[in-house]
Amino acid sequence: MAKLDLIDIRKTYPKSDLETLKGINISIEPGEFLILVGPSGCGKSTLMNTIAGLEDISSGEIRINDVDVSGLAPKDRDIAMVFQSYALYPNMTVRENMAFGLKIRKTPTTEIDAEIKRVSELLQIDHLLDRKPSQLSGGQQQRVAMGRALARRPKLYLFDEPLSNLDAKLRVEMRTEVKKLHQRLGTTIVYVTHDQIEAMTLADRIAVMKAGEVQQLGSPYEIYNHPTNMFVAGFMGSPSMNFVPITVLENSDGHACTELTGSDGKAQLLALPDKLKTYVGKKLMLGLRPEHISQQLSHHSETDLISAARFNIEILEPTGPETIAQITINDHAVHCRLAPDLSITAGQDLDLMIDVSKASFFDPDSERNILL
Amino acid sequence: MHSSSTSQGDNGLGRWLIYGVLALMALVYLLPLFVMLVTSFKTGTDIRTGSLISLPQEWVTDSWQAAWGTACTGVTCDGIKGYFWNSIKMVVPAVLISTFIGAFNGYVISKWRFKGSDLFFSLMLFGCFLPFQLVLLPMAAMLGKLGLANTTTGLVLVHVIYGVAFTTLFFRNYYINVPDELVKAAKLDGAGFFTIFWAILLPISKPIIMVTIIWQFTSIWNDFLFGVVYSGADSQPITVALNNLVNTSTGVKAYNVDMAAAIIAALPTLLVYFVAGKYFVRGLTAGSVKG
Amino acid sequence: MPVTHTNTPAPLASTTPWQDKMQVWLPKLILSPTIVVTLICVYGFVIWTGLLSFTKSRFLPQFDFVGWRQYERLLNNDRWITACENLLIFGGLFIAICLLIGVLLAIFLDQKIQQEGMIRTIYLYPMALSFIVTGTAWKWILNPGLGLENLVHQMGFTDFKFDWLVNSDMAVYTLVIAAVWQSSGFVMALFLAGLRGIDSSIINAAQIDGASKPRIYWSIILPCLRPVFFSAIIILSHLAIKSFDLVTALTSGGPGYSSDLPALFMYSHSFTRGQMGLGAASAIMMLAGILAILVPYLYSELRGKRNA
Amino acid sequence: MKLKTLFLAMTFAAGSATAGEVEVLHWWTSGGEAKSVAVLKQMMEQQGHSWKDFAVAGGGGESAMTVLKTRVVSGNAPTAAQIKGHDIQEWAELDYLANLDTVAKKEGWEQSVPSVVTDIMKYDSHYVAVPVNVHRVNWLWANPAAFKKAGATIPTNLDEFFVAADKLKAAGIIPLAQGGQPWQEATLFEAVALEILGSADYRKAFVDHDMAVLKGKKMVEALTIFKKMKGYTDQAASGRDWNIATNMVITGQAGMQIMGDWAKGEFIAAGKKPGVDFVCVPAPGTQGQFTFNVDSFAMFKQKDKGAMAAQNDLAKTILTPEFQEVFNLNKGSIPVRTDMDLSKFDQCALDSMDTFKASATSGDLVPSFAHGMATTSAIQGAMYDVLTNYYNSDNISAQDTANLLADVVEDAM
Repeated sequence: MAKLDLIDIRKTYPKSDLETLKGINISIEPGEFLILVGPSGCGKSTLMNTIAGLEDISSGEIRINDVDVSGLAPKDRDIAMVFQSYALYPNMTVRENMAFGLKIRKTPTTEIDAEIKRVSELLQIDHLLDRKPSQLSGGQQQRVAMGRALARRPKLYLFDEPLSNLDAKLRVEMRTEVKKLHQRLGTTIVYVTHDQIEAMTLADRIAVMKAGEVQQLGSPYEIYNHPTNMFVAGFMGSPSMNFVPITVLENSDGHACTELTGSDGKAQLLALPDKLKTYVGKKLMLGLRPEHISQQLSHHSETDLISAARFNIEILEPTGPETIAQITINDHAVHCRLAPDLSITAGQDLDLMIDVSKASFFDPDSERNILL
Repeated sequence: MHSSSTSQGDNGLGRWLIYGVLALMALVYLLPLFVMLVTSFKTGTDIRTGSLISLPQEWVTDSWQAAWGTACTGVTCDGIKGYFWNSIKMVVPAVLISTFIGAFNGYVISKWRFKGSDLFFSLMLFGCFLPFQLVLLPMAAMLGKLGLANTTTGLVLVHVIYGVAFTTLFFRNYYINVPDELVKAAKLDGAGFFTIFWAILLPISKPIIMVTIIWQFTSIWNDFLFGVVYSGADSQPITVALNNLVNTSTGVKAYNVDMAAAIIAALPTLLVYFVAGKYFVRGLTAGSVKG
Repeated sequence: MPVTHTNTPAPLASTTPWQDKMQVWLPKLILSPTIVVTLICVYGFVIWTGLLSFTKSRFLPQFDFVGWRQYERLLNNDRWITACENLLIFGGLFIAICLLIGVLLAIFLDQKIQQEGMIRTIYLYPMALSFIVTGTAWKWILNPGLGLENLVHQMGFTDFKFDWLVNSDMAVYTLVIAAVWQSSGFVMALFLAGLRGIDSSIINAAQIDGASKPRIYWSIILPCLRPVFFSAIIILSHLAIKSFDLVTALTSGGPGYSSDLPALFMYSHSFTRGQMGLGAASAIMMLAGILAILVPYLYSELRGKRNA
Repeated sequence: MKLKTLFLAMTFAAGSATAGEVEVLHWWTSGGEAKSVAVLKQMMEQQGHSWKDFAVAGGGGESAMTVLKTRVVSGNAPTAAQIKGHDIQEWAELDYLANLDTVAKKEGWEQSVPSVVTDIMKYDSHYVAVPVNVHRVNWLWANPAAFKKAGATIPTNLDEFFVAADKLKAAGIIPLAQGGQPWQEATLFEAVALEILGSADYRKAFVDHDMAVLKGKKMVEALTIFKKMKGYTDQAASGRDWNIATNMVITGQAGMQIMGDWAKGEFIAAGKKPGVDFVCVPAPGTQGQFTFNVDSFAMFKQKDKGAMAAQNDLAKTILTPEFQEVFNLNKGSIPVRTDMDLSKFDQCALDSMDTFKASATSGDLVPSFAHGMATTSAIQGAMYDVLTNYYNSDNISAQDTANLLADVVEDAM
């Protein structure tokens, strides 16, 4: 278990004008599970490689337990990594794969055997020890890859999209395994993924990256409910957050409100938090998650910030546990999440409830969340 | 629907056609070897009177014995047996060393790229196209300076130098298809430059090692130019002896001895192809063809 | 509860900075002998030959410079012109026919043929023979008095004529025959390997689309084999340009010098004719030719791949 | 290897100062020739020297020359190498050859070897090479049985040649056996040119390179006849070795061959008797003329004392009457010594020797350009190219060829 501090990490590839990493600052507590997410090319894998020592950094410091390791070779950092492709040594058996790192570190044979026993039992791969990687299924290979990392008991584990080569069902299973493993072992883990469900379910904290910068670092709850900008808001969640351009108005009571126009052209008033009164007359971007627009719920009394409105349901996409419906607000397609047992067909009008209390508001120019 | 109808066609006429063409081509490929073989078992008169592909009137092995042990290749008439051993002494180290260096080079160029390594690789590729006649004299001067002129060591050195371009190409193309993650994982496991090579890459290189060895063995064994120029009087390779034998003839040209000698000279390479030929295609499949 | 580690593995013996530096320098160190040797024994020797081509060297190298004189002589030399034309004919036909035969045989062999291993070996074995052997055998087979022509005559077709070997206009084609025989099996192996590497679902998809077998091969599989074509062309042109042993053994450039090739021209002028300067000039012209043809091809192929 | 040589030299230096190793580069690998070299080897070994054989066959020594050049460049020249004619001068000029004056003086070469030959062996009036034999190139070999069958007589001039050739052809015999290699074609042309041009103009054309003669009328005539002769050869000649062609005459498949006296060895080896089974006459119209081709060994400078001693012994041995006799009997040529007992030699050799001596004074003794006696290898090669192209191609005229011949000779000078 170790503490990892990334201090102003910068990385520029030779022959390139662009900085791939533009000053990353993250502190990871011992035992913490940190997930790096972001679209491809955002620099998350590069950051991972720099932590491992597989790539040099241009400036900054990587500190493990307050020791600067940025000049050290990968082997001296005491880090293990699980790769997307698993990178199992094809010529070695499962046992040899797991023992390789220990052997290089001249661990006594008896200790190696004990360690392999421990890890393989932990991961339930003890019956596979004498097989070659090519004789294993994808899920088994994945376990072996994790076993290889665990066997060395490094200070820090790096997971580079370890589940993305598995099929959907196996991925969910393994996700749970990883979570259980982390809870049992309490290891420090940095985990790269582009799957936001993995990020939400596994992470203690999530770092959302874009173009070489951390957009937001926080707990899954913070990231989901209080995104700092439109990018983070849009990246996390599926279907993603709806963005509706609005103009802030003041109603007769002196409260902030706005008008929503449906596909029929009729405008309906929507109450806004009073914090927005300073924005009266200005244009904003209203961020509403699909679950914040739903059918009329009996147990939800209409409070100040939960308004009812009637919209034409254009498309219905039942997923089983819920039904995603598409409506139009202010000329923008908006998804909302409805109960699956609602009897309704596409083209009908429906009274919906909009929960503005959980909405986010963004400056349309800077795209920043104005309420944070 | 369509697929079933085409595959039915395959099983009928088309299939016969394919087998026919394949068999015909096999005959064409075999014809010269067949001619050489039957000729080597014929007597001199049989060759003059019989036809090219007719079987010997009587099978005689005289010419084989002559080629192996008594034919003249200079002032000595001991056949080509002594040269056979000379060739082996030269080929084995040359093949092993050039393969070994090629493997290391390919490993560096594909997995430890550094500034200029790609450029160097392109420069090296050009070396594959160098006409070897061009290097004869400067190379001779260099070997002379090194004190290796007309020694087996010198000859091995020359073969290694001009073989490494090919072996490097083969290994580089093979290793480039090995995922980089393997190397990364090994680095994190604490393996260094050599450990990664010995423990991870070399054990999975069998197919390409076979391809390289076959290629190098064939081209070095069959080489005449370097062999005649850089060998010493007592270390001439078999191709030189074969050349002397084939160009040596008084009166009636002893075609049967020539053919027997040619087959003897080709035996090791033929053996390599027959025994290891399947690895050749397999090795090519394993990646070396992916430019 | 986190499991507490009772037995921490032995820490890695801490490496000194010297060893770390070695890790950085090792790859370069490993490659450096090859780099040095390549620079000297390929590029150094080419430059040396280049210098030599501007001298009046005759018997052995002498460095009395005469400018472009040797190149002028070369361009006025009928034999050189013939040799270059022959290389175009020989190289072009050799590469084209080898590719054609190689592709066809590979496709045929890829149809789940019984005895594939044996047939493959038969196609491959000529590659194992030296050009001296090939030349000796084919010289005999192609000889009108002894070989094929004689054979057909004996079979009763006395009008049959196959005298390419001794016909000035056709001798260069006999080189093509022998060279194709020797190398096409290897090309077949390359393509067979390429075919084995293609995902069979592509073929299935095309069949479902209703494409006929020849069409599938022509418009789907062959384009997939582009890298194999690349390798094959590189290897074949290397063989064609360096063809020396074969010509020496089969025709010695004859009749006359009608089947001469640049490599043979260069060799005989440098070593037996006492025209070392001229030989060097021809070597440089050969290299220039190789560069002019290969570099654009290499460049376009490799660049195309990088973009893909 | 160097160490070994050094070691050998040291051991021998203690015992006898004269023992050493000779490494001899040659291309005499075929039967009679190889036997002759074996005799030399034996004689050297009797004197306590060791013989290291470096035989490289092929193309009239082309490969051997390549080997020699690379070995010299690498500073590892053989003790002796089979070099002849003009090339001796080239090597000597580059200062690679050893001075043999001491041996020559001691052995009295000046008295026993005619000056035509010794001139070739000397550079700057010092001996650098040792002659082995003298070949007469302008011979016509004929099979009398074939002539009898065709009712033809053996020709003495070109007109008779074509008459006889027509008769042979009519009788279904290939009139002229020819090998299809540039040097063989040049050998044929040389014989024709010698007759048409005469000795003086031959010399002007091929030794002094007189442009007027090279593109003159006579040359065109010689070329025309040369091409006409092709009509009397068989079609499959291309690439054929000379001894295969000789064999065609031996078996009666062909009637005649124009070739140097080394062809005799083939007849003898086949058990044929001169004057009975085959006849040797001068090439048509060249009676009294003698195109010579002298084989020789050039001696390369040696650092090692033992090797130098062995080298001198080798030079001495080559010119001993014993070796001269054995060697020339095998090879078909005549000894270079004019003071020898020729009782063991056949009529062809005796004729040859007589003509040799006579022509030396009459001015009819000319060097063979086809065999590197007359000019540099550069000019010789250039002439080969023109001649072989003319001979094998149907679309170039004799006049153009003569002009071209002059051009390439001038270019290669």
